[in-house]
Amino acid sequence: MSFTNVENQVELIKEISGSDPYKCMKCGKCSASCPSYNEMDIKPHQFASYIIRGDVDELLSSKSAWKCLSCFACIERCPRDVQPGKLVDAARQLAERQRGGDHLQADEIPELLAEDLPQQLLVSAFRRYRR
Amino acid sequence: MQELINRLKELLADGTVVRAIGWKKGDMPYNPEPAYFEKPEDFDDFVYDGFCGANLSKMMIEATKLEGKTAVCLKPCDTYSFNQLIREHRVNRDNAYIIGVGCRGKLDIEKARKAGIKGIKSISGVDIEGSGDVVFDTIYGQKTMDYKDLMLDRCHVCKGKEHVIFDEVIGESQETGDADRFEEVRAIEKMTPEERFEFFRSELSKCIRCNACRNVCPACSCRKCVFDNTKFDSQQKANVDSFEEKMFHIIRAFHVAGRCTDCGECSRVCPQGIPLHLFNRKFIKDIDDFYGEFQAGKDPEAQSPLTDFTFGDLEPKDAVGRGDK
Amino acid sequence: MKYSYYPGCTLKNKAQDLDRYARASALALGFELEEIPEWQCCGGVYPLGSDEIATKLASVRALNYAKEQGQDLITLCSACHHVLKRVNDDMKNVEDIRTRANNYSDFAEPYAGETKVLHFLEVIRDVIGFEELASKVVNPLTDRKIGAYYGCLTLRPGKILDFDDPENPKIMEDFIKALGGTPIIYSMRNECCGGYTALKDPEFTKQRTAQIFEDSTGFGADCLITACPLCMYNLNKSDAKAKVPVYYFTELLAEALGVKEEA
Amino acid sequence: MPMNEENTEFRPLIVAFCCNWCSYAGADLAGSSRLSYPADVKIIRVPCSGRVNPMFILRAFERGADGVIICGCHPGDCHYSTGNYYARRRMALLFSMLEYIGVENGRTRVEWCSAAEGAKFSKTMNEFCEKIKSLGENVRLGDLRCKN
Amino acid sequence: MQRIGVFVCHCGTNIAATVDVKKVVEMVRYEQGVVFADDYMYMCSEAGQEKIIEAIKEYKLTGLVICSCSPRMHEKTFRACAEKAGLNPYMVEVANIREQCSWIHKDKEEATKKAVILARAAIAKVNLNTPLKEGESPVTKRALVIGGGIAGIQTALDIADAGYEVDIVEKEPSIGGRMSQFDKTFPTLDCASCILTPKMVEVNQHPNITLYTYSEVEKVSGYVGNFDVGIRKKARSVDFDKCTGCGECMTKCPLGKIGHIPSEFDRGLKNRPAIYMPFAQAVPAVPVIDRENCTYFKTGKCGVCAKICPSKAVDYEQQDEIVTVKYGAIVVATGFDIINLDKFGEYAYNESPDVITSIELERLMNAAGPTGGHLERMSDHKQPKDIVFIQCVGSRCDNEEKGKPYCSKVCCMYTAKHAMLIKDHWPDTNITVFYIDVRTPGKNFDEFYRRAVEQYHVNYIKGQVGKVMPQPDGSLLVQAADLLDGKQIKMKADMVVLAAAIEPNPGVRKIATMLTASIDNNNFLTEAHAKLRPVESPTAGIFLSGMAQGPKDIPETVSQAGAAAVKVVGLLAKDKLKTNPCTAQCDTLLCNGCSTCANVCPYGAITYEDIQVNDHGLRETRRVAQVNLALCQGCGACTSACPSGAMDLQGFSNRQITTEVDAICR
Repeated sequence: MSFTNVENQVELIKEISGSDPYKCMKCGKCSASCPSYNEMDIKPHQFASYIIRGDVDELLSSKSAWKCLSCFACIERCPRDVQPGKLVDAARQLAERQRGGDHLQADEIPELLAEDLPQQLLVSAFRRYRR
Repeated sequence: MQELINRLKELLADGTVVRAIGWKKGDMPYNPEPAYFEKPEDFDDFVYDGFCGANLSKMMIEATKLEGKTAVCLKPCDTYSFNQLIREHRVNRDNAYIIGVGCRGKLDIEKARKAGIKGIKSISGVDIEGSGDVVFDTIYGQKTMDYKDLMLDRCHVCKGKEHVIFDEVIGESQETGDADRFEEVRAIEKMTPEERFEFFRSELSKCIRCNACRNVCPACSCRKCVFDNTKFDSQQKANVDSFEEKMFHIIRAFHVAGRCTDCGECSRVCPQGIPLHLFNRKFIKDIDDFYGEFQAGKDPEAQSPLTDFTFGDLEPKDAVGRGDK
Repeated sequence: MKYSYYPGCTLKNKAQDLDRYARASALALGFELEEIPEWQCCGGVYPLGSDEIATKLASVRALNYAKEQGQDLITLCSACHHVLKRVNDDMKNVEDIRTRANNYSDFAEPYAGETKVLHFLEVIRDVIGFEELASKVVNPLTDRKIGAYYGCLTLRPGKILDFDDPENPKIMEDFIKALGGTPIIYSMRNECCGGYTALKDPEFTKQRTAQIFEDSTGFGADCLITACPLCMYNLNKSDAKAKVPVYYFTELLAEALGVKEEA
Repeated sequence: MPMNEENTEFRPLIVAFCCNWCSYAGADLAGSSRLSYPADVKIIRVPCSGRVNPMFILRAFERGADGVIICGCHPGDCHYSTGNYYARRRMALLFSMLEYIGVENGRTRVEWCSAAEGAKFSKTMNEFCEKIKSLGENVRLGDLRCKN
Repeated sequence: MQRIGVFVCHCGTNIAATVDVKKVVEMVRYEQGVVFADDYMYMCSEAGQEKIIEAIKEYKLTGLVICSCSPRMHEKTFRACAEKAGLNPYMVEVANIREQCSWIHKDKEEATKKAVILARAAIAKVNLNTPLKEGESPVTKRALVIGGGIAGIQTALDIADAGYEVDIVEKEPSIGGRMSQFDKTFPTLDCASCILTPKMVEVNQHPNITLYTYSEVEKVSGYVGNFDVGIRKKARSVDFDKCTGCGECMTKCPLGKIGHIPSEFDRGLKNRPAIYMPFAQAVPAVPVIDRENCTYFKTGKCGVCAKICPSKAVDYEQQDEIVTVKYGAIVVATGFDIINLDKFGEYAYNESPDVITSIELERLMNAAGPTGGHLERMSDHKQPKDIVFIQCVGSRCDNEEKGKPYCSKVCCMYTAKHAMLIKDHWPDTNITVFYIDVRTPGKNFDEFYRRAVEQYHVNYIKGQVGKVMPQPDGSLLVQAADLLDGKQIKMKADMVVLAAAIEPNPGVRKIATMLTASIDNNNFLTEAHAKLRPVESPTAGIFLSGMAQGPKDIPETVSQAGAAAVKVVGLLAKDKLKTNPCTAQCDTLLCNGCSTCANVCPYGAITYEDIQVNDHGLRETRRVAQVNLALCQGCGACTSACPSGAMDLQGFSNRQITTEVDAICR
């Protein structure tokens, strides 16, 4: 990946997320608050560094983007207004847009469906896992 | 009018005042002029009728410096100007004896001319006590006009029939207001910027810098006008179309902002008929809108809006573009 | 008093209880829910990307409909509440989104976030008042120790949702008190239940819900209430030792107001 | 200077009145932080925004300025306690009058800028220059005269 | 006609890299009035100044234009230089071609053009400059110190020892401030009261110091050397002269036991009576009645304290008293407090009594504190076994609503201190500190922190805590992430201590406004120069001491207090002060006497007099404005308000500014 491409991706993520990864001071309050911390290989407090370095692909091939619950705990508590949840979501969107990389395939769905599954769960999961 | 003359003579006779300021007959029946009266015989020429529009307050700046008291005839609206002059320490109240004279609206001869009345020999029906139509005796015969139709525009937005300061009142006054004071300003505000610019440019280009507006204005009472001193000048001054030539009226309007009582004398005396009051009235409207209603001259103790403030005052950026929303 | 009402997909289906008890209670409390005709699903998740428009349009249409009716917009489902409030905030404050969303729509006049979005609980707190609610209770929930489970979507981000203090909320606790019950305060009440990961990773959700039950029952809760169908689903799926019954808050409300049977 | 396309671009003439205590210091901070803004802006130092007589602004326009900006301490922070409050009223009325006579909005601006707000100063000047560029040359104010 | 010399500075490459200095010299050489123009590498250097002096003499210059850095930097230097050569210092103007030109523009051609224009404007102005002479004003040889904490105490003592009279105004009933609440001080661990109390006593006994406790500054007028300050002495309800400080009243006040009035001094960890001294060593040792809570003042019944007072000192009728005192200098030493933690709900400060702030911990560890120095949990009075410290609560926070953007500077050190003190007393305690960064610059500071780790085995973990969760068993579950180990941690604790951000005393904004001293966005007072004049406010005669200026520890505060005192003494030592000559001036021939200017003058510097004038032969008495040059600070508000153009400002006259406008618009 060329240098400009990396720059573009960082800019795009800043634009999509509306937050600035350079404001992060690595205090780790996001990682401290994250309910999915143990499920993630790249931890919330690392999101900003990955994006600054342009390692968006790496971030996306990690489990983290799909493990974020969008519970907004990190967004609420971040003292620097970096909002890691938004950063990782922006990275996820960028990847989906660029590669159509759906995390949930249509044929996977029926076997996951339980009788009593609420619609909210399905629509939420669709919106999160698919473009 | 006779009651007024008698009373003025009386005041002169018993030494209450040593002179009086009123109006005397002019060369035409519609242009009486301000004058001093000191002796009983001076009063032969005294007049007070519908054409006595001139605001005599400003003359009191000089008059109250003289030895002894001066009596002055002030119409209700003139008393606002007098109050404002008191506030600015420009007149000596102790040397003034104010006779509040009655008023039923003052007349504008231009309106008669516009109605096609020419060759006027004499006019009746303009007495201060009278009512009914104004009758013109002209070389083309007799013409009649409704008193109201002949009134100055400013009287249609009359501030009221009460004198805000006086020693005594002679004669009845009527409230003649029947129009919205800010209607003209609003109409201009509704125009596009291009239209507004063209409007003012065409109006202002009529100006011949005769200084009549400045000379008559009771708020424009500086000893020496800023346009005549060199305080803002510089060595780079260009002689042709100099700074003040271009900006004269805007600067003058700003100069009297917060102090102008809206007496309308500027527009009345302009020989070119430029509606100069539109500048002053815009400031008055803005002051009312931005900082709450304020009438200069109403209360000599009230703080002028331009020497006052509140923490949450309107920001300049919010003062513009309000018509666009 | 009439409100535009946005029920949302789940309340028409798996969470009918949340809906019907709410309607019955509303009537008892003196206000009416007028369902917006032809509402479309809000999407369940607020699209975080600031350049997303299409996914916000369903919400904008509902918001604009309420504006045209001159009514505030009520929701019950915490997801709908979250999405509608945030989209509304975008329409009010983010010029780019406002312009583009209006360009996609053919409203009589542009929509700029004029509608007030309220959660059902906010109506009770801010319009009816908890004292008034208490006075209408006929079957007080005396001796019931109820843990309010807020989850995440009703509270965060606190600045935009403006529902309650996101870290130490008290609206549901006050609600429980008004119904005559004893609110149980516990730390996990505003921690996520695991949300939509239930689809692909049910084990993880079970861990989360187990912690919620442990914490709440540790403080003495004998039941939990929620406003969220997804939380309800996840909590119900739990096989935790400490599991206690979970109700929609509207069910207890209808019960206390004596309108449960009619609903 | 070689004539190329860039040189024919309209470059506005902008006069900025900055109070000595806050905004002039803010401009200095913008300088020492190397936060650039167009060279079109020329700053005149005044002790206080309250020192800015409307005459100065009209004068600048009449002499060919395309935009005039007045910067002062934030309301409540005036070094002289109250100068900026009076300036605020004066400028609100003046700007409204300029709009009234048909001058484009945006040629005049008041911005409160503290000594610590170098970034804001630079941002403001960049914005203002853009705005004036978009308005183009100031014909109207130079042209509003009594005599034709 | 002026003879002007123009001097263009390279400032090394600071200017010369972007501005073609030689070209500027050539371009201005033929401007009106210019008889000499030259450039030099460093105009402000001794050699540069020498060049200026020579040129003044050789070319008989009457005015100077220096094109260089900001006038805020070196205007004084060049004025002094002109004066050395016998030129009036006010005949110098500086064109700012560094901060406002070379540093912000990249294109050399553009920057050079702009530099020429700025130089021309300055030249045009100098053409109209007139020599100005500084006036003189007397100095009142008395200083006021606002705030009676360690900063105020030290400043007052230093000024008083130098032989000048000082008054301290303190709003609390006793001096002592925050430091009196502390247990021990870092890095030496000596007891705070042991070092502070003697100073408090010294203040009380010093013949040159007058104490106004339970008092507030109400009104300030005047200017450097001549301030008039109105001080409100709040009614103490106890006669100062009669009271012996026996304390009988405080022990008998019925509210002491049943009143639930939280003690401010003990940060609400203990209650106090309605008649009280904040603490045992209070100076003065005279109690006050808290009228808001006192039963007598609320209902008219009780009166116990008056009845039992052996010296009949209780006086319910006492009224607030306002005294006006003249001062030559004022020191602001208003100190700090910690921020309100309501917005940090995740740390459960309001929910759990076992989550406390560091200041509360100071009280809990203090032998004179609410627990007699025994560290215990407020919930069950048990001694905590596991203690967690959370750093940076509200510091370094970009969210304005929650916290402060700055580092509070003292927390890392006091937390290490707390950890060690606790370990010293109760070695079995487990202590964990969650930090973002450990910041310990300072003499013996890092060694101190390392001692906590190495000797006391305090567990330092990098990672801000996410949430503190009160547990059913009464413990606190702390959820955090160890960023260096890459693990999320859930740790049980008995007590959590929050290092809450410090903020300037909330009352400082009001005081700063009265003093016209500027404050920054965080309400810290601004220095006249961040590096070179750190203890002076930009407003002449106002000085800064302690936390009011920015976060700092005790030794720094004491040093700054001493520095402020020296500045004050330097001022008071003068018999006369030179006044700013850039003052307003009224042209009596133009003045209408309308009073508009007096309405806008913030200093009350304008009065009106009837004077005899001779206006082109017309002699008359006129009411005209008169400017008191000692009071006028030169803001120019009067000049723009004046309808007639009679008011003008020396050094920034209407013609000078207009000519600058013209030069720029040429």
